[in-house]
Amino acid sequence: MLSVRDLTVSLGPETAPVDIVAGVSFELGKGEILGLVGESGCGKSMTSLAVMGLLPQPGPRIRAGRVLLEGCDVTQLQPWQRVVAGHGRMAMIFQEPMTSLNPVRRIGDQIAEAVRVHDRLSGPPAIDRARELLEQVRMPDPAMQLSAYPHQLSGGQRQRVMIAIALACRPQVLIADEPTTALDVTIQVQVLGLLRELCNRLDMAMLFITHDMGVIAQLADRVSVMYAGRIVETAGVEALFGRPRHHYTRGLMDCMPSRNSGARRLPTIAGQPPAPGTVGAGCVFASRCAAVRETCRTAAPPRAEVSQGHDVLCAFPLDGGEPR
Amino acid sequence: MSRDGAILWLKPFIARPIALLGLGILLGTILAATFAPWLAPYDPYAIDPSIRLTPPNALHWFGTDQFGRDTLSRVIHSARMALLIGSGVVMFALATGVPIGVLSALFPRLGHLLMRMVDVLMAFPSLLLALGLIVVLGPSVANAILAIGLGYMTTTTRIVYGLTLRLRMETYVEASRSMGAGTAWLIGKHILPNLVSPLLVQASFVFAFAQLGAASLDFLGLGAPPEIPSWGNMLAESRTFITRAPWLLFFPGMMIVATAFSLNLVGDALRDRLDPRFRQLFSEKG
Amino acid sequence: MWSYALKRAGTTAVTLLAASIIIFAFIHIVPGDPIYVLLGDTATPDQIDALRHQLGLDQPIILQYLTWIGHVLEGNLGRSIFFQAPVLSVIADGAETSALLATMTMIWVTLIGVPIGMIAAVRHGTWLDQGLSGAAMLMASIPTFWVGLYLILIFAAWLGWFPSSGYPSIFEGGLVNLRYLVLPSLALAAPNAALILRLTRASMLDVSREDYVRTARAKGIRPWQVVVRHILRNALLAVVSAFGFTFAALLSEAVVTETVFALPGIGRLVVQSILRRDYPVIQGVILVIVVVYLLINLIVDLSYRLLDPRVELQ
Amino acid sequence: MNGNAVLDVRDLKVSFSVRRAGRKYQVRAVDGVSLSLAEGEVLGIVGESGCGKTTVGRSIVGLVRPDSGTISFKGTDMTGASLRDMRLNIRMVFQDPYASLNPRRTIGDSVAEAGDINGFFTSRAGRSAAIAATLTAVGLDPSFAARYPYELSGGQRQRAGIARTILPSPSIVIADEPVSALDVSVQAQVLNLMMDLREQLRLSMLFISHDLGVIGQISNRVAVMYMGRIVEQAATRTVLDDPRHPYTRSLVAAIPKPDPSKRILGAIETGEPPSLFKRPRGCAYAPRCPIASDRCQVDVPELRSAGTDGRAIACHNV
Amino acid sequence: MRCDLSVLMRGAVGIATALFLNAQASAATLLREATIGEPPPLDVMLTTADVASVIGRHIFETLYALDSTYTPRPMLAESDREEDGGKTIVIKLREGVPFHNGKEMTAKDVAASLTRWGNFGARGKLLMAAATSVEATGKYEVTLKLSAPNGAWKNLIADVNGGLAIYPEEIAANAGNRPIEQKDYIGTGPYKFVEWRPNRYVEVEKFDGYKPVKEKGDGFAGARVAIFDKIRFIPVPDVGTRVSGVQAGDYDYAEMISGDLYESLSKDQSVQVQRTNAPIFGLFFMNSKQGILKDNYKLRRAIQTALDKSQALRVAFGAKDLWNAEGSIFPKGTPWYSAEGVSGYSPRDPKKAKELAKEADYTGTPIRLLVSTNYQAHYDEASVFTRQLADAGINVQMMVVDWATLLKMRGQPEQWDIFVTHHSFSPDPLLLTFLNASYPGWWDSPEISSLRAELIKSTDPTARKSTWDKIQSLIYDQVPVMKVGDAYTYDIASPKLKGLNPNGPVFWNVSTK
Repeated sequence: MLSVRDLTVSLGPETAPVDIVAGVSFELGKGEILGLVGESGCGKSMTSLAVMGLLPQPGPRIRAGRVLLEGCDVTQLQPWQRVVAGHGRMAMIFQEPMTSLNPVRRIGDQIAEAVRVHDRLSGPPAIDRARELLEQVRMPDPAMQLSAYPHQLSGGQRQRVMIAIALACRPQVLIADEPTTALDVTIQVQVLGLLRELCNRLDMAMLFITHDMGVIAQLADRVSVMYAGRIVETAGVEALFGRPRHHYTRGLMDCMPSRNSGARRLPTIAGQPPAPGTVGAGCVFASRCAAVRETCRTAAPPRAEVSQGHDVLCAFPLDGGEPR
Repeated sequence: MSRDGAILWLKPFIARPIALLGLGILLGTILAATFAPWLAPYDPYAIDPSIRLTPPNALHWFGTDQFGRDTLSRVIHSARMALLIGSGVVMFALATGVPIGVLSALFPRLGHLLMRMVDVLMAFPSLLLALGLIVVLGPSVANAILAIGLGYMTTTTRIVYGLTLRLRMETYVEASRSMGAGTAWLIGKHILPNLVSPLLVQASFVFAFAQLGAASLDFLGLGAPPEIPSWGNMLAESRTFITRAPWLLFFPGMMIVATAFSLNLVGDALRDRLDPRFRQLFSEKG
Repeated sequence: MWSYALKRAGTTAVTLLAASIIIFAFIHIVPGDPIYVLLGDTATPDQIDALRHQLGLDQPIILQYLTWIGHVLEGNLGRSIFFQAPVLSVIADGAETSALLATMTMIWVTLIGVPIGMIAAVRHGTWLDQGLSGAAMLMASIPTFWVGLYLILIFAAWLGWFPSSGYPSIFEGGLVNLRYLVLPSLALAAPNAALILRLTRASMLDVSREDYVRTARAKGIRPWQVVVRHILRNALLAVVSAFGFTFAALLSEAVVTETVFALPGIGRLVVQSILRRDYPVIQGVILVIVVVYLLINLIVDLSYRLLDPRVELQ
Repeated sequence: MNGNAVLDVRDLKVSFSVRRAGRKYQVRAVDGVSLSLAEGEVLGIVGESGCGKTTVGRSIVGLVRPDSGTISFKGTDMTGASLRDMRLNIRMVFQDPYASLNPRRTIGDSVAEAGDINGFFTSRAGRSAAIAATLTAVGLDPSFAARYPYELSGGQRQRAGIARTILPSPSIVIADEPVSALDVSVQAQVLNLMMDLREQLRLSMLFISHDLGVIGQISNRVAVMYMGRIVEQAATRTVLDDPRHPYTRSLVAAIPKPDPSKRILGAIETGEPPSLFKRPRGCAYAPRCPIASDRCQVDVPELRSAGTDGRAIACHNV
Repeated sequence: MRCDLSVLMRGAVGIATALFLNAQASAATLLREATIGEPPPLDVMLTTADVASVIGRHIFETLYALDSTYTPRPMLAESDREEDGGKTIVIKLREGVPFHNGKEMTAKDVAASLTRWGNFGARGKLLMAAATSVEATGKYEVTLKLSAPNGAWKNLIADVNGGLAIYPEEIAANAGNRPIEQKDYIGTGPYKFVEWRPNRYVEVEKFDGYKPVKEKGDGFAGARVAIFDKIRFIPVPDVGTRVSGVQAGDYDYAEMISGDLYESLSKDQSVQVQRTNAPIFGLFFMNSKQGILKDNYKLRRAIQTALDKSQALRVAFGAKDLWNAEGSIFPKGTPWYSAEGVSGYSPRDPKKAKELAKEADYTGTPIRLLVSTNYQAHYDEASVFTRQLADAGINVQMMVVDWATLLKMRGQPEQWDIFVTHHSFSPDPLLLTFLNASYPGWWDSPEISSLRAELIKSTDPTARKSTWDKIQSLIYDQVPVMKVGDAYTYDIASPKLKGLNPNGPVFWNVSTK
């Protein structure tokens, strides 16, 4: 469905590029939910924007790699160009439902706008379709809300509208960039439930980006962990949470308070991620890794498939024997 | 300010050649004003009716005016008046606007009253306000500064008020308050230091527009006394000669434009330096 | 909405009242005396006293204010000492010129400022944008009267395309007389168009960085649709309020322009009345300008609220 | 409540006037909250955005003027008093490590600020030494004293923010979401630091957070707030393992557990969040509550003691 | 809504059409004159402002008018005779002269006008202070009785500027000291007042009932024939604008053009240059009432000795054709020309000035020079003199104010030591402002008092001339004023106009080629 290969996104001049996303590859199958997890600054949002063709101008650019949607290269195309080229079946929802909707236009118009492009409908049929989409995202009283303005809705409702807009694109792939981070937990659980249900029902693939391991565990089928612009581990969700093989993934899970509640002290990962552009030849995690060895600092680690569908970017992965 | 801070301030200028040009013109003006007696080829007051209204030539690069005075020398000496008026207006605007704005924001009741008064003053278009004041006080350099400054006092007050209201809500100010800091502490340690950079931006714009305001007053004969060389006075004196001697209007006018333009450029660059978005371009958000 | 409008109108009225006191107070501490101007150099003290009494200038100042403001409320701004005519009619005579000049200037400002600002924003970062922005900055740094003098020199004296000065009413010469206002309005428009240009550009750039613009792009609509439907409208909201401000500011900026072009507008009226110490006219003109200024601000404020649905209408 | 309470808040009410569309609304942010903090105890306050938990903390440090109620420190009422002396005893850690440090002041100046304001330092040398010691205590190198906030990472800033609250050492720290802006790995470091300091300095702490995981980690006791009121209060374990109030239940249930084998999505119903402008007449939670009865629509339930370990619940139906 | 719009559109088109048609309709001949500014009320009796009298003399007329040599000739008067050794003046009026309101002018109108002028007129006191009675002694005969003869009476009433304009009786009698209102702008002149639109224009229109005198037009005297149907006096304060306006054809005539443009305009095909034949002269008044210059004739002479007036004249007036460094108060060619004392006029001798100042015990105290910028020439002269005086060690401080402020300040003797103004050509010494002891400057030394009395009393031209010689000599001795020099103003006009008047802007007898 969606295949991303060696995607590299860079800032700065052509002559001395700073890679903020370095050689990211992943595959997304039909109806599959791939979680992309990482801490702030690891490049996960840039990856999603690059895949969607929405990198801000001027700013970062795709320096290398390809984005293939159903086998077609859409790497350098913006969404409208994809629509024109017939590869527009991809949509995206964002972190801040508050600011992601145009404050001076009605909900219905904003949905219908996407309907017009993707369904070639206009006038009342487009509005009908918009209402239908609001129903699909479980918006209470959808007919009324068509004429509402974003500020009249609650945060959860706004995110539902965002999802409706995304659905209007009839996407095969939905990219969700931290869509619930700004929401309260009780609302988050509703939105996450809705997203999973829609994926199932519409047979839609989803790339779900978050920093929250809990959310990933609840939602994803497969998980990729990102660190300093690279995917360091990819696995099925059960395998990843059951037997993390990368030291970073393991560290990340260990330091979650809810996993350790009541413990006297939380395990931590020492230090902080390297700034983009300061990465040397060795492993990006070397400076923080508890099990670092000399070769880690000098040679880039290989990507190793430690088990079926479980890749690790580490020269000395944790052994998979002991489940956590 | 630390050395790094100084580099940060210079960054927007280095990044933009046109801003550097502005800085250059500004420095040139300051130098001209400082060293006017040495730079000017002639006494700017020396009258010689026998060579009046000569076009630019090798002896008088900018020509001479109706008194036979050397225009170049007068243009150079006028830089003093430009800087005097500009800095005077800026100082007046800051000296009045900052206390009023800060206190208004910190003491809402007082602030309500003061800001209403500022509103009333703002209802007078600034040039009208300046004219009225000049007529009351009589034309002089000090009064021109006061009259133009009053218009910018209101805008400065508004800006300071808005900034202080925002600063007051800043977490570090709240943190300070939560530790028992008094008003004087808050103003001295938190609010004023953080007003410095936006006020620097405001000051450069005020400086720029004060040039234009002063020129207008001079032109209407209500600014600096006409015997003092200033670009506005030179324009006012020679406007009748526009067909006979167009160069007389050209050079002083160009100087006003250049000064105002350079200050605007500098202000613009500083504002971009302040604008967080400018820097956000270089740091990725999660 | 109506309650808000009423409230805003109320504060406007209070501001106006305060402004009227300032106007009155300012004018009456002016040195120089209309009597001298009126009677000329040879007036005797007796003549002066008699005329002063006759004009009510010998009464206590508070009484003069109350008399004045009372008449103002009745729509009577007094009589011009100089013209021997009602102030209102003197102002009305200048109002046509000033209003047309301001309108024409605003048309230039809009036609030049907004589209070019848009182009600069859309071509953000290119040499075209830098050129246009730099030119705008330069325009904003030029004194209007200087532009005016050179416009006269070039287009009136040398080329003869437009009249150099004056303005006969369109009610006397027809719309062709608008040609008298072309040069002055251009001179006046130059810095203001530059400011609007910069504002439009900045505002469009601000908006184009908004998340909802990204949302719109993600929908797959075309770039020009993104600009028109999502950026422009939101950006123009900010420009609209600047328009009101500019329009009102024009009335006073016109003081210099009207002087240069010898236009019979209220800007020049105020300068000349100051020179003649014609108190009633000065008071009247400033009051009228302040009223117009406040009214325009009120209208802009209210229309802004109508345009922006974030402010709930009740 | 408790005789040995260092902090005792009684029936605190705070409201704000909010302007909307030219109208003024009175919004009750805190509607009768009582709580007490024992010496050395960490009390967690948990709740979703807008529930008033931050306002409680801000009232205690004097940033917000309460409408009514009392706040006493070691038996002395502080409401409306001159607060100079109290200020060194009760200190606050703020959420945003980027906003809580003045960008124009050095870390050292920020850390020493409480002492500077209150005339704590007697000599320059003593001040420098105290700053260095405090920075070391929070795990920062003393050389950080001369740096500016923009030179620090988020975790370092929050350490500096904590350092500021422990020089000179207070009795009570109010921590308002101190780790929610931090990445997980950094969050753990900061939580560890806070736990260490609490022990070393024998601090009492009011820990405000929306994250039950974090609360569970650090606090002894938890108070759950909903729309300005405490709806349930008990020892931490009790609340997390056996929530009683229907709101607490849905809150606990909604936490995404980092365990793919325990998926809850679609299994729980949590209802729409309340509007601050339309407060229900009865129990504020009634419109979302699965077990609401008629009484709940009209009658506001009081917080009443339920059970042995100090548990209290405000619900008619449990 | 759509329907409303179309109605609106149609309305707009209608208005536009009407406006364009209107533009073509104005076929009557119109002369547009650019004046230096907005005039004060056109009550020419009260005001001495030139702007007002330029317009006023088209509307109002005087009993006598000055010809091109500035000799009074009968205008509304037919003839006159003096009785009682000059103490009684009997003036016979022309018959059948109508006012603009249709009424015929009679002796009653003249008597009422004379009375008002005597009481309130700007220059009325000069003659009428000595009047004992004014009577209409016939329908067309007025008799004025004086307590003492006045040799200058005819000159005093011949100019409309602050002078004896003849108003209808009821208007003159009722107006008092208040300027007459616009509806009362009724005179006997060849043009009648139409409307005044403030800051726009004053418009006058041909008076069909006008009765010219028989003599040929000469200066202001003689037959006045209105050829243009209408004249508009348009205030254009900026001189550059006035010039380019005439060049561009927006105005037909523009007053008071700056001297520096004279040469280029003289060569310019698109305009014709009209130089006046009577010079004006700049005056620096010394404060004789108070301050450092009071009775300090030596210091005053020191000041005058330091000056080179031709420099100032050149700066202020430009082209050599336009000025004349003339020490005689009255220009050459006039009966009052005198060479007495003129050696002190412009010596430019800083050394001698220094000595004189030293003798006068001058120690560098600042001398306050009050000057306005409204008249560029005043300011130019003051600037040059200040510089020249500085070279002679005399410390002059310019106080630059606007004209209105100057008028007020000059009345307060403590405010200034010297002030700058100018004087227009006057046909008789008695009309000179500095001979008036109540005029700011307040020159009233015993010497001038007696000479002045002599000048008034005497009616014999030769005796009066010799008195004037003594006065001019005294002026260079006591220096109550310093004359800067004679300056000829000039106007420009469209090359199409012919019949322009060298006495000043006057548009009767003016036509297009």
